[in-house]
Amino acid sequence: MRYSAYSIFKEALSGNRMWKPAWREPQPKPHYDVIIVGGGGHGLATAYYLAKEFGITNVAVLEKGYLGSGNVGRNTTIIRSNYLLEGNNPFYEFSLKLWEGLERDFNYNAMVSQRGMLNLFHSDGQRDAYARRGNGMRIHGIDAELLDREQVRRKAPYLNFDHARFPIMGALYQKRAGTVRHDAVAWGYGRGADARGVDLIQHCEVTGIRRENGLVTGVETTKGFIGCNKLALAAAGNTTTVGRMADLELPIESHVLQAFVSEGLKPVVDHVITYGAGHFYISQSDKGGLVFGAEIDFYSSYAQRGNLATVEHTMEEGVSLIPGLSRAKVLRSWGGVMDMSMDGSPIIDRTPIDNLYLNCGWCYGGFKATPASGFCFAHLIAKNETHHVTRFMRLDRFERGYTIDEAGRGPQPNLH
Amino acid sequence: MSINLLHRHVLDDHISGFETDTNPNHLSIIRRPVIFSVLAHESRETAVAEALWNAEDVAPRFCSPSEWLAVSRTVGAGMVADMLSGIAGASFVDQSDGRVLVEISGPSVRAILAKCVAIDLHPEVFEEGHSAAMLCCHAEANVARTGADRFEIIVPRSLAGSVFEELMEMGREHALTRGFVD
Amino acid sequence: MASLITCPHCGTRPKEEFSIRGAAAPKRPSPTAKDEAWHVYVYVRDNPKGRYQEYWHHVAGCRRFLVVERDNLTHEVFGVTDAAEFERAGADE
Amino acid sequence: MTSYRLGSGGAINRGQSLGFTFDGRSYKGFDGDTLASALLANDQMLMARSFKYHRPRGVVTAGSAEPNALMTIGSGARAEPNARATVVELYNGLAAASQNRWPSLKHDFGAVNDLFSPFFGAGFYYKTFMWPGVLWEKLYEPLIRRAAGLGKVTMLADPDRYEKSWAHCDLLVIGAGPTGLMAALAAGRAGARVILADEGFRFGGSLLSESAAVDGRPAAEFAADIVAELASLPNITLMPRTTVFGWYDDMVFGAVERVQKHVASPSPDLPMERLWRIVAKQAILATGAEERPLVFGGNDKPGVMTAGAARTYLNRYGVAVGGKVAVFTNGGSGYRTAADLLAQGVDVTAIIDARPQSADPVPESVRVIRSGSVIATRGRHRIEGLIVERSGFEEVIGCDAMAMSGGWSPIVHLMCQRGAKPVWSDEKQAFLAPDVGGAFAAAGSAAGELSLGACLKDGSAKAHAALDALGRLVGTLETPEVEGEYDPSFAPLWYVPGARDKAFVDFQNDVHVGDLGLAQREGFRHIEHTKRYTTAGMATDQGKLGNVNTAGIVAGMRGVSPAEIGTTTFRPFYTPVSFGALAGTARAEHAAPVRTSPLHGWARKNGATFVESGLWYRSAWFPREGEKTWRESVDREVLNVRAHAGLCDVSTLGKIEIFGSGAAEFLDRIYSNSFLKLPVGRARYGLMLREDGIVFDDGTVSRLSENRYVMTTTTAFAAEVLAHLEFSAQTFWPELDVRFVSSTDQWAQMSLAGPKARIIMSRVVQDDISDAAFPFLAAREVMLRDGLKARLFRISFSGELAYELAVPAGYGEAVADAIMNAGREDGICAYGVEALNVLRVEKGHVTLSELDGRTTADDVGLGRMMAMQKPDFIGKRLSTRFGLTAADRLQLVGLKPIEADKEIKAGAHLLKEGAKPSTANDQGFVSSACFSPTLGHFIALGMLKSGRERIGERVMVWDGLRGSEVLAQVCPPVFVDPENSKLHL
Repeated sequence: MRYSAYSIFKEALSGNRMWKPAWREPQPKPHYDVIIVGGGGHGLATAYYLAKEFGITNVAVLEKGYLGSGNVGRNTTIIRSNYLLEGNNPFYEFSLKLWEGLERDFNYNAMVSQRGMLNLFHSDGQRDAYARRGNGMRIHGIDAELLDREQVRRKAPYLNFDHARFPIMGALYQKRAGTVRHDAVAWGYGRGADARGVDLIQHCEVTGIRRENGLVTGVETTKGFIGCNKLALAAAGNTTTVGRMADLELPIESHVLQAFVSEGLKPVVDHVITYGAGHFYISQSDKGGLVFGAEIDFYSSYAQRGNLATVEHTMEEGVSLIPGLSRAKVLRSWGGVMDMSMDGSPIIDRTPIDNLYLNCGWCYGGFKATPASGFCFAHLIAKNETHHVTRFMRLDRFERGYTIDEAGRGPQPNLH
Repeated sequence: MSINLLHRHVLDDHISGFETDTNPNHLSIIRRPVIFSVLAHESRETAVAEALWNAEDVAPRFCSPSEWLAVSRTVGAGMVADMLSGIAGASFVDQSDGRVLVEISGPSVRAILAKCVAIDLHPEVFEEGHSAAMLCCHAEANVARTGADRFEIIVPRSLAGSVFEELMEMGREHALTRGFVD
Repeated sequence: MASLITCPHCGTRPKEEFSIRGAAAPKRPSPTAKDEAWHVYVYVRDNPKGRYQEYWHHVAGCRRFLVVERDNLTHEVFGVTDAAEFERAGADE
Repeated sequence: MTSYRLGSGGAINRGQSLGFTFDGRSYKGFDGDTLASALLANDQMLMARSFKYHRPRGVVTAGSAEPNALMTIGSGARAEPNARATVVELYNGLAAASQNRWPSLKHDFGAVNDLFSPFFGAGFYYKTFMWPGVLWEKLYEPLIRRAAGLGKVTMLADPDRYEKSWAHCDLLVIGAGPTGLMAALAAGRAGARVILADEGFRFGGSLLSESAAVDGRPAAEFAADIVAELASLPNITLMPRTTVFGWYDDMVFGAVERVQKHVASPSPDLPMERLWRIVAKQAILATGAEERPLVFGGNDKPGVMTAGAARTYLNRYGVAVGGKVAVFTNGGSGYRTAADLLAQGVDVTAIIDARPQSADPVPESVRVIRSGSVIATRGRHRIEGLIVERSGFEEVIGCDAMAMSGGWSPIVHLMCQRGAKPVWSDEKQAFLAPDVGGAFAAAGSAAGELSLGACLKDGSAKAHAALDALGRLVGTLETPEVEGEYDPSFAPLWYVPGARDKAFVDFQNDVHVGDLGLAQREGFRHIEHTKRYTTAGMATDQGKLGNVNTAGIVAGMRGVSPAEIGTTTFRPFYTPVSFGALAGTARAEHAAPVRTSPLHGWARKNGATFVESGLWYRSAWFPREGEKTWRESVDREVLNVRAHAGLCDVSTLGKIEIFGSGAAEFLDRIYSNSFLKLPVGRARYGLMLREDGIVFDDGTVSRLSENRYVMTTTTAFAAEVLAHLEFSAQTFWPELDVRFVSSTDQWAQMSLAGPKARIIMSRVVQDDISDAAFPFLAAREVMLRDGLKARLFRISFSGELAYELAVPAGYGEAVADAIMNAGREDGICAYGVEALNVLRVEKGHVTLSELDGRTTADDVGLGRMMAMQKPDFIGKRLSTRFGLTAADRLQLVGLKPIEADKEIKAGAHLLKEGAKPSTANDQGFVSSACFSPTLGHFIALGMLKSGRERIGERVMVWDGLRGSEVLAQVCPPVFVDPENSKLHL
């Protein structure tokens, strides 16, 4: 069923009784060409592009909860391609380009809103680092501007310009960055994949990976054994758990990142803003909630909830950056489990097992990567060949000494 | 040889105007305490601790199983150093200029400090004579209970201004006053 | 856990006093160990769901490294040991 | 007159009248009123507009679950949006304003949305606004955004103070209703340290709204007596106006106390709000139960509220919510409400009972319609009547208010915040608190006990269980006598069929039963999907009233038990908490502590401009009269240092004292270069790596005696280096005898640099510091002429003859003054970190701009510092990996503009001359750049692919970001005195 203004009009006149389910609820088939473990953003996007771009439709996505129950439904919805390193930049720009045409592509309004992102800087050193980053973006054809303090003030006059402990000196600005309605991304990809024949199987947990002669033959699940020719893991924070079923040794540690939303407020924050003197970032949703977050909680965790000290720290940074927030109220906090990699960058690669493919290490930047991650992972699975924008995102880069260390913090995952 | 240089206390910059009368809740800044870091080497921890607790004119403050602060308000650094050099297995360094010592006392002192430190200050939990390293007003501090309603706080010099301002701010609703003690 | 850690030297303290270094299980290999052992030590993490040993540095307290053994799903703490003691116990095994 | 103030009664102080305004109109209320009760007393039922359809709304509750009556309180910088009028304590001069309406609450243009609601069903926006693409951001989204939100946030700086505090107790009791009071009393009498917190401003909870008697007294009086006893016990802390909003690990509870929200003129000595982190050994959840609204057509009309709310307004505030009240119920609460209203002389037009029969006592003269269904309501800005359907017949019943009761849902929110899900009880027809272990227990109606007597008893019982766990159990269980109690039981009724108008489940977000049905049809069947698709439960009340009904209705649609549907996840915050309270004092200039150098005063006296550097303030440059730009000052300082001498504050460098017989070995393993043979009295530059072979930090180590060293670190990494040393010593090599302690704060350290440095220093230091007696890299204790012991190091960052002098911090200013005096005739100046930076770039020294966490020692030309012959040092093994030794790595080079007047800026990238800008052609970047006053042109350090073999090559310094391209020559990174002749003067 195609969605359009007309369809809404027509259905409304018949009492909205004729809308069809967004996806089927199929029973698993005994065998698929490709099984994707993880029905989050990346898994669903992978299925969608496998079907749409590579013609592989005999695909199942296995999700232990409901579709989009992982980080795609609990992030702060930011999209951007303002990365520093060659290993990341082309990939995230590819992703941003896919975002730009996504909604018409999958016929679902995910409210892609390129409202611009301001990465504030507060010292000469930070300015130089952002200049290096901005030039790295520009040299790749990505939009970037370096704004001075007054230019920032014109865009966001409510920031703390007059009584700041760490005064704002300027910002790196990416106009094409912005936000997307996160759930809609999962739903749009899921609906698009389903329409192309992909089986989305919810409440189906993978409990084992069956191998014969060094190859994967299928997965044990809570709904029984399901066979496959190729197995693709897109399990984010649970990557290690699933990977262990195939004896993968991974450079991943799971951490919890909290996110927050305020009560609904009339629009005040037009951009996505990051605080350079801390980790705070904020945007405002189309519904009026301020959506924001800051640091991870720093300890290993699979619990989707965080701790009060981190909550307080986030608010301290928030009020320091935007004094006017003081009397606004935060409504809800939640936590997501992040697959922190040892260099802060993702892995999209083959594994030592020939028909097992790996997509992980998204740290807390996975949402913006969803389209490109899905596309490139599908490319890898379909053609058995790395897509050129992911050529640095290799699993063996740690052994070879080719880490992609955006933050320059070395092999301590909670510092990325 | 005597020193002919002017010694400045970092909080001199933070106290301006007239000294007011002392209220029941009061914060005293000790102007020139002697404070040494004392470190015990491997397997000498107990012996060093014992020696510190038996030393005259010096109040030991617990930092870790192998580290203490030796504090004195009565004798000079030279005498403390002499005493410390007599303890086998101990290394030490003068930190008198690197730490600031304040004492806070009064009927509301626990309510004030509850806004500054996380530990339970109930007298059955943090008893008189106890000391420990902890965060106090966002700074790494050593806090000791020196009386029922009296605590001693030692903080790094560079952060002392911030800590002092925050202590005074937290004491505002209890009319906390402050002043130097020479 | 997460909110309070009972330091064996300082007593119960809030998370803010600690800095978390990461997994305590990996042991630094000998200088002559194979490349693979060094790679695994620096980069590979067991990352189990459940019981976990992690280094917490009591930076605002005794400045000792502690090994906190806890459940990373429920956040229940089973024990906190001084790291030197932990290493010694490990070496004895 | 519809709603009005009764002539007597209620827990209000009629002697104290309070004036307030709503939407600019003046009203009067009493001390003890909430804003909502005062508005109702003034017959102002219309209080708000809903979010999506802008439907007119009044109050539904008398408490913190209120979804409708949200207002902005106060004005200017004190304006608080989205305050719930039902919990806002009235004060004199309170100014409230309605939200989300234009031009006025009564005539709201946005109400047109309601007419088009068939097109605005759940998730409609996902299905449209996609064509053409450009219009989403240009047209549709701006329109949607304009409609977004409810209240306006001021965006002005908050004039008030906020604080945070810790509290510790044996037992935390959350909620001071009948259950909580009894629990606190039992524990208090047993001598336990108890904290009793309640979100309201008056303790007593439902006892304040209760018409029954307890222990022979009116319930409110009974409550007051207990509160008085609790207040007299020293081991009890009473915390009114305090909402426990979150339960975190290890029995830490987050709470917010509204210290002065109810005060007309806040005191500057008190905070506006105070955040509490309460550490409890045991806790009791005594939060009560929420009355469920009934879901029927037109159930959102102003005047329709829960029966309990109507009772609270009546009994606690002395306000009749209407002159003619209709009751719609499926349990005893409706009957009790009718009786209470009648007792106060309010007309009850009918009790519509959804059940065919019940044992509830029917008040005299009230008509009961059994098996009745309300299918629609009449009226616009206030209910004027309702349509009842029974056995196919319809009847209109007049009323100006309506009390509804759909049963009770225990308030289990806090207990479900740490992963445990509430448990459905068929018997109680409610979701009950999960078992979360012994330390935290639900009691009273929060535990599903609905009757007052059971709550009083359960409060005592749960306190006794907690005392037992604490080892403090004394005394016997007390159970007060209740007289005139009603039966609060009810029959389940999730949805009243036959609705003629929308039947809302989520009032604020305008989610109605039709939306829930649509979500099921479209496959959004998991309750989380239903929530996210319809937005049910996502409003500011987080579904406190609606979520259980949603689960029940979805269960009904799917033909399963609510147990199978479950609830969505409960998360902090129980009710919204202000950013201000959570931020506390950490804001504005106090966002982070300030670290000041012992030479701060000296620098200030010399006119320094300061710059933040981590928590420190460092002197950046020292402008003199006539200097218009910072560059003028910095150029002068640099030239002055190179020609004469300058004094710079370097106290912020980390300083670590190292002791022990194993120290030499330890340092040898920590640094990549060798330290075993460092002689006593000498300093050495050292490079520390991370275990992955990348440079971590650099600094110097000086050997003061055989087993005694002092290390310096960079300012930025001082804390991390100390932690790194501690980690290595404690976990890798506990057998080495080595101890450390930071002495960063003990020393005022200053660098005296320039050709005149020795002459000047010798006027201050007694010791012989001639080149022979105190050569380059000498380091030892010296005596100043003023009698002070100090440490002197002959080390240089600037490339000049230089000394670093460390003196006890308290003497820093005096010694710096003495040096300035001693150097006056030789032209000394003060210089700051900007000049220091220029000096080091000229000399080719690297800083964190080059050591950015991705560079190896070899990358920055320090390959010689990798003592690979050592058996082990941190970072050795992984430093030889292919990628870290590849020939095409970025290497440190110098860059000089071909045209001498061109500027090079840090952050520019490097391209081969003539190459097009592209990622493939990217050859590196400029890490540091400055104008060199010594050379008279810009110079830069850069990281260039295979840079060292490209000396002499020309590269394009490409700065597309700032629109400049400058051709530069690659040169060695040392621009000044490459022979180091100045160091050895």
